[in-house]
Amino acid sequence: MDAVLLTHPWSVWTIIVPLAAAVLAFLVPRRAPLAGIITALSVALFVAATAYRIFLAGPHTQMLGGWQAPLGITLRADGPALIMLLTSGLVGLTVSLYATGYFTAADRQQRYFWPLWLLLWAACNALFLSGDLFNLYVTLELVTLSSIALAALNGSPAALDGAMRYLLAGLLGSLSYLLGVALIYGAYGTVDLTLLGQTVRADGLSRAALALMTAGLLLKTALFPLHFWLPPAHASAPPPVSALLSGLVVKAPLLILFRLWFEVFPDTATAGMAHLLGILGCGAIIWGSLMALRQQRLKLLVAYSTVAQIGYFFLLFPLARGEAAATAWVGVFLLVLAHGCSKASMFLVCGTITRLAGHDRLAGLAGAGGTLGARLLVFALAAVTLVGMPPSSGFIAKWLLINAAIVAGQWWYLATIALGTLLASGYVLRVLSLAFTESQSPPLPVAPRILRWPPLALSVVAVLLGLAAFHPAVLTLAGAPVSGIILLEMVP
Amino acid sequence: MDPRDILSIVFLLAAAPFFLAGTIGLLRFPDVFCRLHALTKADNLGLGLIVIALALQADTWLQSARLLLIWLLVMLSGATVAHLIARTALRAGRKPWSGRS
Amino acid sequence: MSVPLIYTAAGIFLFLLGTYGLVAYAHLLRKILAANIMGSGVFMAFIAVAGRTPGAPDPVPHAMVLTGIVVTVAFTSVALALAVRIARTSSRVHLSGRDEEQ
Amino acid sequence: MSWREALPVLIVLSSLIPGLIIFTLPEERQRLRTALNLGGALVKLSLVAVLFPFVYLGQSFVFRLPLLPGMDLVLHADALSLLFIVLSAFLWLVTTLYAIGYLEGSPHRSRFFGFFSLCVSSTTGIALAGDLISFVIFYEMLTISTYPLVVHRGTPEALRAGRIYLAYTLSGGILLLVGTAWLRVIAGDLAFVATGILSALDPSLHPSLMVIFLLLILGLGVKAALVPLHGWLPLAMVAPAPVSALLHAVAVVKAGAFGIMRVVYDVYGIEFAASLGLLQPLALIAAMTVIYGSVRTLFQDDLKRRLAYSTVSQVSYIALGIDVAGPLATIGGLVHLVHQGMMKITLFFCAGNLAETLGIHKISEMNGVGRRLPWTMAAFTIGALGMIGLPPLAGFISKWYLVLGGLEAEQNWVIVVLMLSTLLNAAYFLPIIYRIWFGAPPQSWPRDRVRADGRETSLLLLLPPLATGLLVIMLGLLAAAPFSPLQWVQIITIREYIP
Amino acid sequence: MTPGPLLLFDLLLPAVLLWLAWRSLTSSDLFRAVILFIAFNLLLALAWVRLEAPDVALAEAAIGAGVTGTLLLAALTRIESAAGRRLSRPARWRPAALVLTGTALLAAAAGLLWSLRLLPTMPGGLGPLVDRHLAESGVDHPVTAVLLNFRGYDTLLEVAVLLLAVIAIWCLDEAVPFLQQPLESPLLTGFNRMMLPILLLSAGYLLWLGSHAPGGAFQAASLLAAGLLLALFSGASLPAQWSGLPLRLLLVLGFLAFLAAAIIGPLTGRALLHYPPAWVKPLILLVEWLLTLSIALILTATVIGGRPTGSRPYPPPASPAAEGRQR
Repeated sequence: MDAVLLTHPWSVWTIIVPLAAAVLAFLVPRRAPLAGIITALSVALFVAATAYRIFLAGPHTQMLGGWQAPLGITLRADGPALIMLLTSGLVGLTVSLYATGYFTAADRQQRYFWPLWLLLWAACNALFLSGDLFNLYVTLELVTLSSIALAALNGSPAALDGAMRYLLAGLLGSLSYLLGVALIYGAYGTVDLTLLGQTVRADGLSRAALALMTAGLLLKTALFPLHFWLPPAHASAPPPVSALLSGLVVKAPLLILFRLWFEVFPDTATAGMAHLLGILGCGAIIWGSLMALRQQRLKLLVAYSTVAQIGYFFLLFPLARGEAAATAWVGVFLLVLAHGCSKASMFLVCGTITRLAGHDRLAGLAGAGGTLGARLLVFALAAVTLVGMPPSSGFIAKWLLINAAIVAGQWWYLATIALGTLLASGYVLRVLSLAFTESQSPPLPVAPRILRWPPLALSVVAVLLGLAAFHPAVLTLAGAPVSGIILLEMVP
Repeated sequence: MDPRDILSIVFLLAAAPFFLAGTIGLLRFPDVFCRLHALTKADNLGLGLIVIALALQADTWLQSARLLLIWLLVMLSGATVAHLIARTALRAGRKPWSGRS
Repeated sequence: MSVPLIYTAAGIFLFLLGTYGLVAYAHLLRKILAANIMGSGVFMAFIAVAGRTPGAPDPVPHAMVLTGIVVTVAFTSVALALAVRIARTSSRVHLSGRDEEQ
Repeated sequence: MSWREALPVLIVLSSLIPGLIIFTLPEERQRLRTALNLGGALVKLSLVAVLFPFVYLGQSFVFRLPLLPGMDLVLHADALSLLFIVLSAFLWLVTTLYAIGYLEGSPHRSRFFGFFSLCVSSTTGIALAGDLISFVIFYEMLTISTYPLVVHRGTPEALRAGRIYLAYTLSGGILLLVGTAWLRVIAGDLAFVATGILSALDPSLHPSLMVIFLLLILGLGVKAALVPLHGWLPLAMVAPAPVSALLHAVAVVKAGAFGIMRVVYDVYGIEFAASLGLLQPLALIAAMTVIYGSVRTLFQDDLKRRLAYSTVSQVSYIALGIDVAGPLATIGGLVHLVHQGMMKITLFFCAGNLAETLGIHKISEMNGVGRRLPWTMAAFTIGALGMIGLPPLAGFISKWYLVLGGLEAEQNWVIVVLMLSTLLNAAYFLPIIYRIWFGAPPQSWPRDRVRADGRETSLLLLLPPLATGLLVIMLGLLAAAPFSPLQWVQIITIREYIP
Repeated sequence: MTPGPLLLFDLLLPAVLLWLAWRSLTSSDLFRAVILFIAFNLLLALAWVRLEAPDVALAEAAIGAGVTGTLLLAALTRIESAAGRRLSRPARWRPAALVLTGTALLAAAAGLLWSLRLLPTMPGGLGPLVDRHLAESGVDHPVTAVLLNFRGYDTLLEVAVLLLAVIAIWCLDEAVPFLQQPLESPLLTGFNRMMLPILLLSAGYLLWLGSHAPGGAFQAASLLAAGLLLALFSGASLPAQWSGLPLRLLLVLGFLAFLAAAIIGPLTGRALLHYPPAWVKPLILLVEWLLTLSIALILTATVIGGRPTGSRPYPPPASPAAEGRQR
């Protein structure tokens, strides 16, 4: 039994199963929710098996078609990929459950939600596992196109507009990335990440390619000031879709960026380039939070909060140069996991609230004690992780980032993290205080269970992950391009 | 020089004026119908001459045959499309140019 | 200067020309055209930059560009469908202004 | 997991689990809710009782949950934690009883008691935290679990108070977090060890240690309401009376004071901190807070606000005792943690009874109220007199040791401060007492809930203040008895001063 | 490749391409812009030939010029019938923005061109490696070997992208005819009668060719799609009972077959897409044929531009003759 567990390529099934299920959901729309649930459970299972294998036997690769790189494509199940898969499994499972209740059979959206979402899921997992620059391009396109279709799902003018923005930004981004891949192939004759990591020279050409790919991916991750497309797209999509876009999809280009910067081009990127990304990250944290403080609609508030949180991920680039590399690396990956869970949960709660109240204007959402109050408290629970309050996973992540900033002596980033936390509490508080305000309106009906429990469960998981962060933290470094002690001490 | 090459050059040179005339016609003629007329000249005769020139250079008969097939297909579709365009224009109310505007 | 480099340079220029068009024009169809021109530029640079190998041309970039062309067509078709839908629902062929964004 | 590891966890869980269950209860399941609340409180008290003899004998109970490589969540029970935990466990029980009576029939009780239990769990965690990082974790949890209690009434005023409360405490929390992280980077493991862990560090780090001390004290000072970080406290008075009682007597304010204690004694070490010159400025700030709080108290007509400013001043006695380096001052400060808690909670219960039974919120309305509510006002009088420091009440004991400490440390200005403060205490409490007993009662109270059974108010509202009032007397009278807080504090002090 | 007698051509072709692209972007008439774009793509195919990439040239002509051109024209018609015909001009730029964008783009161009000098003079490339393993790949044409075997995973996902495009388009809207009525003319009828078999034949030929020479599934599929569209424009339509599950089944058939072939590997203890050596050839062939069919339908569906409504695509019933032709 153990032999199979430790040798079978479990991770490929996280790609294959959703792909097949997507086709089935397209063929037989009536059975799509069932296919979705079965897929969600099995993906969770396969992720767990992958985690177990990595835990016991370390990271592993798979040469697709039996062809060794550089001829073939390599799939890699390593620590960073695993954390992404965990995020994908948790968010995917929750959103799938929620979606069975959110979209009804009579709803045309259901017919297309399932195939699109399952394709998106397969694409995300494929991207996380890919070890090949060009294959990353293809998976990224699959991710983007399915996200666009999902963003436009409800067909409202705002959604169509947001989707169009998303699409054009996505095209610009992926073509820029592809031009970088072209230069790399021209220079080194391979697109395999591992091989490139061994051969890349730190010259102007590599820098040009890195700059092109980075620019494209920044656009796709929606880093400030290239975030313009994100809030409209995320805020006007149906809530389960928003949860996926914010919780999962923005992390896809992010992982590519991390792989490029730390694995392929560790010596090519200059400190100036890293700090540029770090400063843009700081800009995102502050700008996104300030915008979130100003929004009048709950979903827009959450969407701008995503803009802000993306900024934290980019602190990795300046902080991971030097001794604090492992600290920052683990911190950012845990933050990805924490943010994925909490943000998805927040969007799902938004969905339930919108369903109940018929709108998501903050001014009209007061509701102590009633149905809304309870939903708002779940929102607040998810926000505990988002803000980074203990004992949540967000706290552990933020703690590591603070440690990294101190070890690296980067006080500027430390101040931004602190300020960002306060601003985040500020916009969360705007929502939280509504939970305690007595509402004048007549009581609303109670939401069906399936719209209440999944987001609550996900926020609880996000909080409890803080107490169980030990193994994820260690696993994040399995096969990662950085290594070192996670919590460094600098006793002279 | 191989006589085949000479023949090819002759055909190519002969094709050039048709294309030139067709293009000038496309740009300068006054209405849709006249332009279509100019265009089909280039397609049919110009391309035909070029195909002949190239067919002479082909290594096998099969290649030559395929080249001729291309010419046939282009003529066929050219004629059909020209007809459709002209008819659409007529139905849209365009009057053929009568030399007076 | 070798021949592939000419085409590589042309590809880069096409890419930037497309970028300009994508950013500068408001009409959605034009933006989509521009994106396609960008794509062609990238593909040209890809083939040309990899086409400098001695002997037979390297088939791998050819296959990649084929994939790229197909992916771009898929994107184009969705983008056009989206543009048509926008035109049909709101009778405009450009993105909404900043004021409507909130 | 052995029972020795399990015990600290169980003590935290004994309030956490009932709290989580209470959240899911529908509003009308009052019996079950009460049973869970009281059951949890009793279980907690008995678990603490089990702990008692072992800690007295110097044995340790440690639980570790690895959070990251090189970082654990540590719960451990030492003498100091026991001091705080007994106080919080006992006052939780009393306050729960009181709250059940106070909130009878009001909406959102499941939510209230849920967060109430979370708040107590966090306080317990703070008491049991075995290192600075674990302390910070529970300290922040306390912040978020008290917010819902502060804004419980949902009025715009309450929401504003909640906003300001969070603004203060979260900012403080960030500073504390950064200070802790920084300290961890340069000092490694931050386990609380009597006599401190930092004195062995390289002298080149001393400037950093001083900055870190500042960060930590800023973070803790917010909750301890050190001037000028006290702005949130008077506003937070909009909360229901049991919340104010708990906030002032045990949970929030005391968490700050307790944290300062831990940092000074168990992280820096009292002697090392003194040698860095960190204590003198802190003592000055504490003294300033004592005086400032007392002066502000004089001008409050709102009863709860007067009590709030009094808290600002009284809690700084603890800080003062900590910072006047010397065993006797330490004893005074530590024992005041318990004594002030007991006195202040009595006063808040009584204020709550006034508001709940007669609708009285202002001191100017209290003329002759002693005749209407004799028992309540008797408890109030005991509490107030204790605050002034009248022998043989509890407050006298702490002030006495503080004075002795000042003398021992040859810091005579401390005595002046204490004298001045006592005068001010008398100036703001004695007139109230006079009004209560000798003022002429008005024609009618703002509202009067006359009870059919002829009692002045419901038993659940009356018994808690009487119990704590009685304890205020006992703590003073029996201060020399074995296992009295004073004796326990002396054990702690010996352990803190002798390596 | 070194500059030789063709240098003039090599300078002229990119220049013309750039000029066409520029004109296509700047001409204020969108129809003209699309036509110029199609011309641009056709010339691009010429460039591919010049760069010794015949497979790409075929794909460019068929997909880039043919399918994309049709898509653009169809969309243009629909957009103009929905939102009215209007000229498109560049957004009014503030001078600062214009200068900034222009400078940024020019700087990018300069930087990229300057970095090209660092390209290795004797690049490796994977050509030799592909040649070495060609015999094991099951096909004789290197590009097809890369597409369907060495990097078959890319192709699998690429087909997923195509399928996704159809789902996305169906999700967006119902099929809206962009012709007011089908094209009808005796000439067209005759043309179709002759053309459809030829297209079918050519598609088969291209597909067969793909295993050893330039050609293959995608190119063949676009020919097939052209035939389908031709029939469609002349008024043919899918019967209602076919537009449900059967149509969807045909659309996904190729992808499903590919997926099924792919998981033989993991189920038998090999890697994904690792075919048993004895089955390589038949498996690839089967997948390729089914892919061609599905991709042709997918491309057609993208041009139709919406989910099937279950009724005929044109308001007036098409002539029975046209319908009969399609079978």
